Amino acid sequence: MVEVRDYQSPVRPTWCKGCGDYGIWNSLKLALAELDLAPHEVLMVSGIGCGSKTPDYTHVNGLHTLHGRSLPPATGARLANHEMTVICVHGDGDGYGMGLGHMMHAARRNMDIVDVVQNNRVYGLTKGQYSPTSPAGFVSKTSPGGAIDRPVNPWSLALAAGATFIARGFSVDLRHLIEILKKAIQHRGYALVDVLQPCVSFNRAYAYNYYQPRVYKVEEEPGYDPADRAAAWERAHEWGDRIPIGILYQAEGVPTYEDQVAVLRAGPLVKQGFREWTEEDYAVLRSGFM
Amino acid sequence: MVEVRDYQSPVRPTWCKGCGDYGIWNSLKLALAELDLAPHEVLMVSGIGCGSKTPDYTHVNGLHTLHGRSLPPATGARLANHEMTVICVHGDGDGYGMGLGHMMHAARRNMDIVDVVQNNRVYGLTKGQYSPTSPAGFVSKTSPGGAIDRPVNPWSLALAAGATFIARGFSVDLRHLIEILKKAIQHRGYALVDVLQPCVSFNRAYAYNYYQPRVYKVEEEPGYDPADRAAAWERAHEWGDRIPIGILYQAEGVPTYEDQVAVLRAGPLVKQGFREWTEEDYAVLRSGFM
Amino acid sequence: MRNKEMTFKIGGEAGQGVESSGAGFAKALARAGWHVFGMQDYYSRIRGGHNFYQIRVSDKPIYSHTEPVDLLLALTQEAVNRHCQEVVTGGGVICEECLEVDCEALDKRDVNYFPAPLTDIAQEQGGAEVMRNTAALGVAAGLIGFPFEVMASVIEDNFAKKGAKAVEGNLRVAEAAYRFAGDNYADRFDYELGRIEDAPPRMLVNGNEALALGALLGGCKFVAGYPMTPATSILQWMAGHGERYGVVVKHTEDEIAAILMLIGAAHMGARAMAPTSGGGFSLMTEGLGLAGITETPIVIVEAQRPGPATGLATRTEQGDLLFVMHASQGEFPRIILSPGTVEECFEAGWRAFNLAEMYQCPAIILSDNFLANSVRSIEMDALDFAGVEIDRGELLTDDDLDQLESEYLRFAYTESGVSPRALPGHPKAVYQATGNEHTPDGHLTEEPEARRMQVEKRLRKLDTALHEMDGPVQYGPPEADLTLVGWGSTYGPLRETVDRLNAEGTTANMLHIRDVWPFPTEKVKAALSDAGRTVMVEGNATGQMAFLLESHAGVKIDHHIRKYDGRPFSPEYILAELKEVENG
Amino acid sequence: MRNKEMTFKIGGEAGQGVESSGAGFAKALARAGWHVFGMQDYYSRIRGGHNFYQIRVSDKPIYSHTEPVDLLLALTQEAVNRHCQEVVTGGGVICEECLEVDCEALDKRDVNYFPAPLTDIAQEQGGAEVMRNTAALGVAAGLIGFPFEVMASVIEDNFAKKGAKAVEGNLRVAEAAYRFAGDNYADRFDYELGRIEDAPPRMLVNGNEALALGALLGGCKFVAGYPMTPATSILQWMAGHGERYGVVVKHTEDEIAAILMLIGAAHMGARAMAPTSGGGFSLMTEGLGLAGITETPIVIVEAQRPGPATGLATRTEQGDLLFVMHASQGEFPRIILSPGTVEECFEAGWRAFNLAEMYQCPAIILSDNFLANSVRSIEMDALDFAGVEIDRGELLTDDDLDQLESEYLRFAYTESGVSPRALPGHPKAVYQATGNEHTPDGHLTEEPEARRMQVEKRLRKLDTALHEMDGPVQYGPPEADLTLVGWGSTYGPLRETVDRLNAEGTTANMLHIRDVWPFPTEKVKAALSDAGRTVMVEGNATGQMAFLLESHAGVKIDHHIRKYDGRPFSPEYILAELKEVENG
Ligand SMILES: Cc1ncc(C[n+]2csc(CCOP(=O)(O)OP(=O)(O)O)c2C)c(N)n1
Ligand SMILES: Cc1ncc(C[n+]2csc(CCOP(=O)(O)OP(=O)(O)O)c2C)c(N)n1
Ligand code: SF4
Ligand code: SF4
Ligand SMILES: [Mg+2]
Ligand SMILES: [Mg+2]
Repeated sequence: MVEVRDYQSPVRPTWCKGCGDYGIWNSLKLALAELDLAPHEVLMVSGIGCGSKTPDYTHVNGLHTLHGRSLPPATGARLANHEMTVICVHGDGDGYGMGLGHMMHAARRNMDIVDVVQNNRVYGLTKGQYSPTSPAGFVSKTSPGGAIDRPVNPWSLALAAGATFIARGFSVDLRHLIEILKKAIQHRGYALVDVLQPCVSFNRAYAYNYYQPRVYKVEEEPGYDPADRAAAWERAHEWGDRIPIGILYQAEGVPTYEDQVAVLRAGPLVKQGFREWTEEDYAVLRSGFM
Repeated sequence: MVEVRDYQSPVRPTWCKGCGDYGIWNSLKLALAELDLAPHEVLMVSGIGCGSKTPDYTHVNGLHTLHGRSLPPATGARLANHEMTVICVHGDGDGYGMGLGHMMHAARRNMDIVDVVQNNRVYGLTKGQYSPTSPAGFVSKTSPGGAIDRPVNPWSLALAAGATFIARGFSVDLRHLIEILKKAIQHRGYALVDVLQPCVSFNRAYAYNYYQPRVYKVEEEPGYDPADRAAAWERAHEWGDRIPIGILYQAEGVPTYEDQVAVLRAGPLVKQGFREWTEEDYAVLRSGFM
Repeated sequence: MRNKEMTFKIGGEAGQGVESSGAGFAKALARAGWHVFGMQDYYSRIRGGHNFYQIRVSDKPIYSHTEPVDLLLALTQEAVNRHCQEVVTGGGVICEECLEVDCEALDKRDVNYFPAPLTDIAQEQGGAEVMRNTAALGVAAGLIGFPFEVMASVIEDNFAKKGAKAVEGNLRVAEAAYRFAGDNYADRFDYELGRIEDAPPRMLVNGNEALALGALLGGCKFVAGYPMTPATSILQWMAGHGERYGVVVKHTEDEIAAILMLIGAAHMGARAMAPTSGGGFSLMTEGLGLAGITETPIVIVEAQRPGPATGLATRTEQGDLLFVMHASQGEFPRIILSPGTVEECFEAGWRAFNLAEMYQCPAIILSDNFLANSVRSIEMDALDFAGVEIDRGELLTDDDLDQLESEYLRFAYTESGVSPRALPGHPKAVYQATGNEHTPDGHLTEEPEARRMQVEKRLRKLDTALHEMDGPVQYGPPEADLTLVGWGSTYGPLRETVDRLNAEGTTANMLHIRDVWPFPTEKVKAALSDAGRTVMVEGNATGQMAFLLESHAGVKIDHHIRKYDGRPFSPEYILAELKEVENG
Repeated sequence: MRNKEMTFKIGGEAGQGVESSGAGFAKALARAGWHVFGMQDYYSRIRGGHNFYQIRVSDKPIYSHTEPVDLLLALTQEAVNRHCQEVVTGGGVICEECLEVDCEALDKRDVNYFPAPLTDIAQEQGGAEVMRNTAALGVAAGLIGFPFEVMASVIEDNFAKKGAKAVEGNLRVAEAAYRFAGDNYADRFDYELGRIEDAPPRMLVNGNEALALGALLGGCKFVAGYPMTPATSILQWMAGHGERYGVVVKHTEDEIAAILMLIGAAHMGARAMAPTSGGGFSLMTEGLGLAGITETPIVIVEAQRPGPATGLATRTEQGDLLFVMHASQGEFPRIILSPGTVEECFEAGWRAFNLAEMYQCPAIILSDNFLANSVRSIEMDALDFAGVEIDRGELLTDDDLDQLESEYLRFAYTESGVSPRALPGHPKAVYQATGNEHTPDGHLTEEPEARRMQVEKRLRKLDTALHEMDGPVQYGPPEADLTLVGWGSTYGPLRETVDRLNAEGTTANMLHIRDVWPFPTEKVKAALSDAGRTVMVEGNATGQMAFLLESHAGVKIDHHIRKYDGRPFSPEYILAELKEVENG
């Protein structure tokens, strides 16, 4: 039995007191433990940002990469070893700004990756610039007159890109987030888990007090069916007095990218070993040049 | 009166005979002439690919940039001179592959740019690799076993990103494409014009014979309302025996990015001239450091 | 005793306002007429960790910090532990009573211990524990007899945007703390730092600010960038001033977009700049080549920090010199300036635009975290606002174009390599610009001769531009036994080192390279031709500038002092290393 | 007369099958026992323009093309216009009757004119105009008495995948054309190129193929890349062979993703490679640094083409040497190999993986369009398949890890700089890899001492790796008056030049640098220590390798021959330039 403490690292988080990243971090560890996944069976890939330091604080295989770039190395890692559970954790600036293209492509490929976006709607680590999810008019160090870029809508983008699992959590509601994460991990294919993550230092307007009265769980809506893509599209646009959390959409049975790579049918690439080349192989190869 | 021949360049296209790029090129020139826009009033920005050579063949201000990168320079150009009509022309590999992130961001900003994507569903200039719009199973030089990436859906992505004008043309139906382009140019905001563009050299399966019987015009569908975003979402997914062309979606009245940049209220940046600095200015600036 | 010089160090956690109180105190000291140098040292995290702000004041102009601390303001146990031993004999340590301080050790070295109820004062007077930093400053000001009203004026200015309550709270805290010091430690501290009565007003400016100012006055119209330490504050300063002064500032989706937006804007005619650091510059690599071949004048500020990759995000290094020199495929001219002082940053800010437009190529200003973020007090006219010149090079006016008789050739072959440039928008100058090789009219070509001609035309601009490149700046006696060679942010520590060496009897001078590319070979050679023993001091592990000196000017440096631990050079460090050099 | 050597040139438009027929004919010639060198020259467009394919055959091994043409197969007027003057006395021109040919001029130089109804033959026999190229080949084969059955065998193989109809059509066309030549021009042409009876079978391989083969046999498991001329065919060859041999090949969304996928895959333990050209490499710049600091072994193939930016997409240059050497912020070790021949490409293909894994850093293979795309016939054992070695360096096995007693330290300080590496997946080796500076266990640190130690540890790997770097390859007499120095794809033309010079009486040799970084300074110095007059021949405008030689080995080259018009060096060009050098 794996336990949460197996994920405990000697390094303590450096996040601000009250930062939503703590909740996400704890939820991740709990979700993994509850699924009985051991630290060495999981690769956590992150970008750069406050939340992207999560692997450093977790006893887990960690790969802390570049700003905006966690999905491609996660993809490479999955293709090299698809027995490894691969989870990306990165911020909204990282994932929906610089990394948005990669997200669209990972989603359409249906890479079997859990993509956790710590969505504090601001750049935390660089101390308070507006992010792709900052609301219009958001005043920040790079938008002193209020942001005029309309924010991205991660849910609708993921849906349009063909993501097969789309969810949103709230970093305060741990149990709910844990259940989402567990389902995301169990889901076969690209799973976006957008998490409302209060940043107490640079985005006080959109923190606990803002979200707490607004969030509601889609699964508690009568008749909500996460398999219904049209309904998901509509719900994806709900953002105001009511903000949906939960599993917006899940398509079962879409093959993952890894499933379809012929070479991987023989098992994880790194376990296949080097080929024992035969004279016959050589002859075949040579014949291609004669 | 501007005439098409005003757009004639001494350089002749190097495209294959029968390439769909000719139709797009001619439509662009006709649309511009019919709108009475002179060559010096238009900047055509392209990426890299067969179709991205369009500016070279057109007597127009041309900026032929890098693969996947036409939208950012177009954005810079608009911000520096928003009196200039700015049109991007680039391929599907360029626009929906490498450049997809930029497209999502240009769309959400509602930059007043016409974005023409020559969608031949293959890489032409590099001689036949599968592209982001190649259908699943597409056999190409980089997908000899058939592509396993699910194709992007440009229409739904544009819609999700918040594009305010989304259309599709067919390079063979010049008149129809010209009208779309004219409306796209007149539209205030980001306008995606995806164009079905047969590549006779590397994608014979998806060429004239494939599209001709399938395309139909949305504007001819009874009751189709391009202002209806939900209907557009549904229609965006139609791709099979029937392939819609025309203006899928248009939202009026969303302010452009340029409209909202305070500095630009004084006119195009390049026409504002250098500030005549006064002693008072100096004093104000200095006081910020004391 | 009235002191002529003193160093304060404020140490604490991120989130305790170490930087803001340090900067505020520096400003107060400057307002009181002192020459000030302030530097920050902080971790790449928002809360916790251990940051400090160090302020050196003097009655004479200073260019650098120095290591010994006269008064330590320790807000945390960590600050006590790390910095107590840096305090000089006769100096003092201010901290909360509850912190553990090895008083015996302090006593042994005659360091004064000034415990103070900072938290209590903050809570009682200001109503918030975070004002502890203000309390510490108040105690410090009290100890040295600093005029309280000057400190109050800074508190008023700095907290104004947080509202009247913040101003009042901090003022009350400062005052109570000031009084506490007077009440408890009167005459216990041998330092006095009053107001210098006859001092002229001065500005307190860091490298980023000076650079942004220079760019603004130099006609910068467009800034596109993505936040990246230590360049972020340029983007932010411009964002804060853009609306007033007519600069469009765009926070982009990434640095690729930033450089390409510059190219679009500059192509249309706007002076365009992007601030970034090494990681962002990496992403700009491909775009840089596009600017090169399309001959588009753009300015990139590369404020270095230690790499590779994310490295040490909030620290300093000079490790990107050869990278920016060679970035992007193929061969094309670029200009590289590496200012070493606030004044040079200002000048580089506008000069880079002139050079970029005169030679129609990218210009890169290579700075670093230490230069970017350290503040120095300068005279009001040290940044010569009125002296800023705008030279757009061979830019055709509408009149020129109206009168054009033959076809306009954007990439005409010329002797200088510079082809007269027209901005898009004129009916007679409708042309193509392309990242592919092209004929003089801008159309694509693959013909060998046309290719050769364009390559040579472009590279000729380097020869032409060479005349604009300044040789090394010299400081110290013209003839000296020892010549210290440096570039960029090492200017300050080196200058201080030279002064000390000469004061101690070693004749030493320094040569500082500030124009890097095209490399002013002859000027460098001449400057170094009759140097005595040479020591190169640079902030990297492989000696990148030393390599340039040797490979481009044939100058072999005798000794090297290098640093790559993320921290800036101090005069003491250099002096100690020089001793090492001497001893073996 | 039975010839010992001959050059064919097939010229026409893109879309006319110039490249495919050229390659096919080259293959036929090789099958007939001839040594073959084939090169292509084409425009960055799919149809039209003017392309050619040039094949040189000899009864002795050859390494390069040469300029004079013996038999021109001109499919278009443009081909006639451009190339007729290249044909030597006694040579011939095959073309459609309707093309305008200056017969008088040909006559004057005793060049034979062989008009032929190519289109008619193609249409009548094959039913399609596009088979005109096959007709031209048929005529050529007929003229030189080439054994038809060899040609037929190639047609059968090459068109097999297009179906039986295509095979038959082309066979009929070739045969009719062959007959036409016999019927009309028997004994009119003085060249005869039959079968070399006792010749062993040979392979016809280009640089990209050899490199891909080397990588495949060297255990490459993962290829991620984005098509970019001239590296595309590596990606495509791997895609075509991946399924059979167990290589996962991913065509990515861009080159940023490509290098980052490599890092992910290599981190997990797969040997991973990305082929690209300068533009793609530019986009990989940031990722390269991540591989550097995380010490992830990846292999990048940078097949150069002329820049800046898109430059000349389908042509050749050696302009990216200093770029790849210095790409990315900060300082970290990388390996750079620059193979010069097909054999060296093969070796580099597997050796790069060993070096990358032994030194846990990125390895870059620097090739170029000329090397990548030119085919050369080689003996069956020239690529030593069985000699491929796999050395994964200090890679811990599961057993090693099982027995581990203390905490696993991925980035342990070691004397060699290499820290034993564990792959993720073992319970005892759960560790962090990060692009931030880190402690030996992989956790983030900002402490100066830890930073310094890691920088030095990483850089020490360069010293360790230096032993693996080969010195220049020498060819020609050991002692010579003239030493030609080159690197990369200039090997062939230089070797041919050396042979000719020696044949003409000048004693000349060559030194070819193939291991570039870490620069084998001592070996280079030694090799050049007693060279006579030295001439550096390289394909760029600024002399990048000459700069390395001088700056890193103190070797000052006497003369320089440079080329940057997108075309490769030919022996004739080098000889002519050498004359120039001599004359002034
Ligand atoms: C290429 C590059 N550009 C810029 C940066 C600087 N940078 C580091 S984190 C960050 C933004 C962080 O915001 P987000 O991704 O939302 O994460 P958060 O800190 O809010 O968790 C930026 C701009 C970088 N590391 N790399
Ligand atoms: C950074 C970079 N990578 C790769 C290339 C090579 N390249 C040129 S065009 C092209 C693809 C063209 O496909 P598409 O964009 O669909 O345009 P098309 O040719 O089909 O019109 C590629 C991969 C490049 N120019 N730059
Ligand atoms: S700055 Fe914001 S996101 Fe970063 S640690 Fe603090 S609260 Fe969290
Ligand atoms: S390859 Fe295709 S896209 Fe390119 S010019 Fe030919 S037909 Fe057009
Ligand atoms: Mg964020
Ligand atoms: Mg395409």
